[in-house]
Amino acid sequence: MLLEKILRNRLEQKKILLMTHIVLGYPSFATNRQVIAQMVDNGVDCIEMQIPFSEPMADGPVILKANQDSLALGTTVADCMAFGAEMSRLHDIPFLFMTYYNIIFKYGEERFFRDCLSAGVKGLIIPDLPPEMGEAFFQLATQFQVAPILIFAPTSTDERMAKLNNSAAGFIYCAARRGVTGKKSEFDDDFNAYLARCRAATSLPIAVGFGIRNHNDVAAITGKADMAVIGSETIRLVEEQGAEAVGPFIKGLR
Amino acid sequence: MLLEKILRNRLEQKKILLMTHIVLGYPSFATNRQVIAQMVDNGVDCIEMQIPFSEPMADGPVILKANQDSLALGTTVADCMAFGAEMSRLHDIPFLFMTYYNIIFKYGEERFFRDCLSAGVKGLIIPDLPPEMGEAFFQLATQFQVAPILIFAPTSTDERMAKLNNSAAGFIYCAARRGVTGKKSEFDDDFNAYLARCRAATSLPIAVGFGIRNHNDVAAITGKADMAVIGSETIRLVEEQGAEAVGPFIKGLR
Amino acid sequence: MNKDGFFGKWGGAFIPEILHETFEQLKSSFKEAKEDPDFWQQYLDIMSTYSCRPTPLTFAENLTRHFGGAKIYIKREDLNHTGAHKANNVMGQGLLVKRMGKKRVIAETGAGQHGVATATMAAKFGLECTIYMGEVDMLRQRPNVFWMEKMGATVVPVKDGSKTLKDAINEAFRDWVTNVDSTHYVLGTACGPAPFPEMVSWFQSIIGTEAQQQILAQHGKPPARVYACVGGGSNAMGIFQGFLDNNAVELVGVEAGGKGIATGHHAARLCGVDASPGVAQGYKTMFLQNDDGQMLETHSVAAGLDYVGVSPILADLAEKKRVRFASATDDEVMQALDLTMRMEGIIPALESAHGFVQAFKEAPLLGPDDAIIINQSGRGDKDIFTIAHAFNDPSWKEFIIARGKEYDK
Amino acid sequence: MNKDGFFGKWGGAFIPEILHETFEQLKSSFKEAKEDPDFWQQYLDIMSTYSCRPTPLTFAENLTRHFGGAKIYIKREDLNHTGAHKANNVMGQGLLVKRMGKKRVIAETGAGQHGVATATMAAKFGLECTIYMGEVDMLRQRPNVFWMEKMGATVVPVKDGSKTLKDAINEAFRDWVTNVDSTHYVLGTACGPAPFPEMVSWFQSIIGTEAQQQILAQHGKPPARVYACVGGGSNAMGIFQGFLDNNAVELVGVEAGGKGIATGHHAARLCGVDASPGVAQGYKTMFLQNDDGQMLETHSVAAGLDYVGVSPILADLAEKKRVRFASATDDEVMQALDLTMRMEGIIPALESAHGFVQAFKEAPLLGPDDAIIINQSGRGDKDIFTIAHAFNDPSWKEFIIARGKEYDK
Ligand SMILES: Cc1ncc(COP(=O)(O)O)c(C=O)c1O
Ligand SMILES: Cc1ncc(COP(=O)(O)O)c(C=O)c1O
Repeated sequence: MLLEKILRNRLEQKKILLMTHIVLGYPSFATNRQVIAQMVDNGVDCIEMQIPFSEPMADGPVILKANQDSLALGTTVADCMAFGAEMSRLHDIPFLFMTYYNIIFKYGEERFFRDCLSAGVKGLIIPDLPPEMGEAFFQLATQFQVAPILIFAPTSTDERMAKLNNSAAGFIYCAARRGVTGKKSEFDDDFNAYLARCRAATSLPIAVGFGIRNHNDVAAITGKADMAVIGSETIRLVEEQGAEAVGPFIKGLR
Repeated sequence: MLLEKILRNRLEQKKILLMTHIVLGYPSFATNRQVIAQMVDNGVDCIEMQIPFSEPMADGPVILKANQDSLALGTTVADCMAFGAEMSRLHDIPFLFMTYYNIIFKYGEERFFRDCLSAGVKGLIIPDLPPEMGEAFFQLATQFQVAPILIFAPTSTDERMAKLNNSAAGFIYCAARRGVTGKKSEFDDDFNAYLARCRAATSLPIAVGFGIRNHNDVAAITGKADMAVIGSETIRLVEEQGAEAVGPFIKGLR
Repeated sequence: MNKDGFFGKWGGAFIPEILHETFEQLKSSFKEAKEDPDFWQQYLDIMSTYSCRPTPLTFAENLTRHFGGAKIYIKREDLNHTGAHKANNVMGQGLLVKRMGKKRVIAETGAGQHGVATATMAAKFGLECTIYMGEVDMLRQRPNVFWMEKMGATVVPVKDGSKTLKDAINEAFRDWVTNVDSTHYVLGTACGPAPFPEMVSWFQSIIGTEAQQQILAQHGKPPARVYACVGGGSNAMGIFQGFLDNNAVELVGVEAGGKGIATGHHAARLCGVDASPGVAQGYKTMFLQNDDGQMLETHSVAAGLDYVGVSPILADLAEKKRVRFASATDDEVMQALDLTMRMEGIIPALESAHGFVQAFKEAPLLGPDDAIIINQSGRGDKDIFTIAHAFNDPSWKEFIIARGKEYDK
Repeated sequence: MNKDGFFGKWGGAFIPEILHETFEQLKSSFKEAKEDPDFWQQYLDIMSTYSCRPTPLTFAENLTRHFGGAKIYIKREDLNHTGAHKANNVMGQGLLVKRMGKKRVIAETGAGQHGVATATMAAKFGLECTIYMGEVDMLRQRPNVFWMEKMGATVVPVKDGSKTLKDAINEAFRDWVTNVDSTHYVLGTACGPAPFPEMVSWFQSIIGTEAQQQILAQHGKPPARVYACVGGGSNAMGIFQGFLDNNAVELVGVEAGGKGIATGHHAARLCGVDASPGVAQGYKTMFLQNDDGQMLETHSVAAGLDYVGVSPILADLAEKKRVRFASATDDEVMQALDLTMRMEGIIPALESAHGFVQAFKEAPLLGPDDAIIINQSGRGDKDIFTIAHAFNDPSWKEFIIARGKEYDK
């Protein structure tokens, strides 16, 4: 089933979906397995798995360090692809890859899409690949039915959102604010106005990410967005309290 | 009696005269007294007493250091003047002051000459005062009968020597070589030719200085020059062996 | 450049969505400025009153005699205010920032040279300024940090990755996506997302325009070859542009050979075999990366050449064989530097000395009717800590030890 | 100057006889050169191709706004090759040395700036080179020693007297009287025996000639006042000569006030009350000396101003009231430096900053129709060890301590 369809089905049961984020190979694939199990068991609806890259330019300090540590431990793209396949087999929620374009470019775009398809990975989030730069990429995405998830930003104009929407599939990832991952956001009037613009620009489900850390944050966007994205916060949690802390944390979010 | 006359008288008794050099106040006026006594007792014919100056630009390391140490001990020009008077009274040889022009300029040229006259100092050696720069000085020298001793250098042309001779009195100081005080000189054919030029340029007695250190050096110029000048060597001697070593050293020179 | 910012298959603008609008503004401001002859005149004015353009073209008579071949000319970007060609780029971008009405600038710096230049421009133009610098580079180039701070800039040490230039660039981008409304990122070389490669090259073309006129005036005809070191590629692009349209002039870019290409400790992207096409830091070029696309550590005695990527315009010109690429090892660089100081009384920056190495290898092969130009992108006296260290100068070490002890009391 | 080298009652040539002939040769070579228009053209050519003359005149817009009075212009001698106006003098003397056929040059240096310039000139002209430098100054300016050595010069530490500039001058004279046939003494400032004051001033007049034309072009009329720091007086003489014949232009020389004129720790010869007429180092001028004529120790944060004497030409102009003299304390200098860096992105040498201090005091008293020019004789980044030290910069100290420990292993 296509990513958008899966999410829409889930949305029939829930007021808001939850998407979480992990960095593959950090602190280890074993821990990734535990954390993902806890997430799935506690109702997470979608997981983005970041394939680490040496230059994660859109990421803040927590994820940056996780990328570097994972690479230092020897994580390869092949490892990540195999792990993605394993998780998709094991768990009945959609898995996405999040990474930077160079990973895919070096792997070979077509090969990457083919392998994603056979791994059962449902979508890709590539923060440094705007539609203008990825003609072949977006064609392959359609061809292999792996959703290219695009990002709306508060700085995006209505025209720009419309244009992005034309290339996007699965859902739209609305960045809650300027900046990199891992810092707090305010869900104020400005934010609401922005979110309304997002909603108007697309008929895809919309996810909100950047700075969502707790029950209150999730509550603040419930009813306005379709999915809340928890990014750096679970990495911090695993670092400080271990994988077991993830389950209760996720449970408490909604 | 005028300096030239005194020297000529002495030359009637000796094949070559000896002039020695001391730095006033170094290592102390007391030592100066002892050293001068030894010098006079052992037949020195003329003594140049250097009034220390902070910038002794024509002096080499030994005399330079002696200048600085003397000043550091607090030697003043007034001390030197008084000491000059004392020595002239005490010893029956001509005493000269050697110093740099600033000392005289600051003291007041006329006052300096007057004080030299009354101190019985017979001449002045001022290495940084060529005749062109000292019109008043050379007039005062004539007026006060204190001989302005000028220096010939190996680089001086015949014309220049003639010109210097016009302003000089007492004797001509022929620098044996280029450079500053305190280094060895060669008394070779070049030197002899130079000395012949000096002799031709003046009817004043001629002294040779710079690098005369021992009996052999003195012997080398005997018959060619009228006076040998021992400069840095006695300072070195006093430093290394004390004032008492000066007498025997002087005795051995001729 | 095509409309998407590509040169052949290189370049582009691979940027996070948050920067899209700011790039639109930048592209249109740049386009307007480029079409406005007053803008270039304003640029020339400030470069000739605040820096000392035109910088001279010096005939290196002694080196020419020494090598006994082509006449060697040196384009003296070292005489710019702040001591390198970097001044050209920052002053140009500063004028553009004024036009765009932004109040704050940020920059990355490797050698410190671009950081000093940017801090200087910010002081002159009254802009707030933050400079990102890899921690390793900060240690290599401490005096530059001091001057940046004195010029009122905040210098932020970057402790991620290899702690050098590429990491400083990432960190600057992170700042930019956060403060996109108020801030312009003064990229220091002809790299990064479009329009930076073209824009930086445009400002730097002032070097080539001058050099082209100067060599005609002094030598009577164009040079046979032009040499420039290549870090990001801005000084090379700057001087090459004066001669690009004359195919009789051979253009030679010299990359950091580090400890030798074979050792893997180098920064040779366009010569050598370790680089491959990739996309990072917002643009597509030849990167030193592994098979997975992870960037490698690079090495050079010259911090300013110690970078994984290279100008997409140069990648294109390399592919089209319009520019030939060579590399110079650290050791060769120290020798060329030594010779140039002794024979000409000129101190090239370690970066610039790479160009000298290759020129010295080739000068004897040309005739006395030929001229070659070496672009001296900067002066080496800013590099005292690196150069004295690389020469292993004992009295320098003694001096530092003594000073250190004095401070440690 | 009269035939004996006097300006009013100042100057002359109080030299040992051994140097007489060499001064005759120097005087006649200088006279010939001065009368030969080709010589000046040759000088202009080398200064515009080897250094970057004309150096710019920079309008200091921010400082002007800050002080709210006269328009402040800065003459940028810091952009010369080797970083100061000293280059003008040495290149000129270098051409003269070539003319005289001598093969070796010697020089004294205080700040190190003149030593670096001379070593540079010697490398360029293929001359043997020895530099005398006070041991105290060598410690203050170690990087300059390194560069001189790298340029092939021998640097001799002078351990006599106060171990600073004046002692280095004495020592250079000692070398000269020893090696008079082969050697030219490249005196670094407008002091010493005639013809040096006139000759050095002549070469430096290039500054004033340019500045005079530039201010007319940029401001439309001559400046109200011109400021220059005064060590030996060469940069001041250089710029003043562009305006000497226009009595409407007030000329202001700024000496080192050190810890304050009242403390006695300074180098104020033409303002202040501690100096008196004297004769030393071959010329007559106002010296800082005691009643016996012994030279005093001087003090300045700027090694290049830390000197007992001063140009006899300036002594004469002071007496004739054509040039007004003021002093700036070390503290004031650090403040002016700080302000100039932050507001204009320009780093004056500590020496030059003295001129800035006085200009800053007076600028508010003039109107916006008036222009003033400050001669920025050199750049401060050569002074990192002195400046960072004087600012008491903690991270600089940490850096030096760490580096020292590394070397001490
Ligand atoms: C003096 C100098 N030359 C060259 C470079 C390399 O940069 P680019 O290749 O952009 O000219 C640098 C970079 O810092 C530099 O400081
Ligand atoms: C930058 C600079 N300015 C000024 C001076 C002082 O010399 P002068 O008074 O001869 O210009 C020096 C001397 O070293 C110097 O280095």
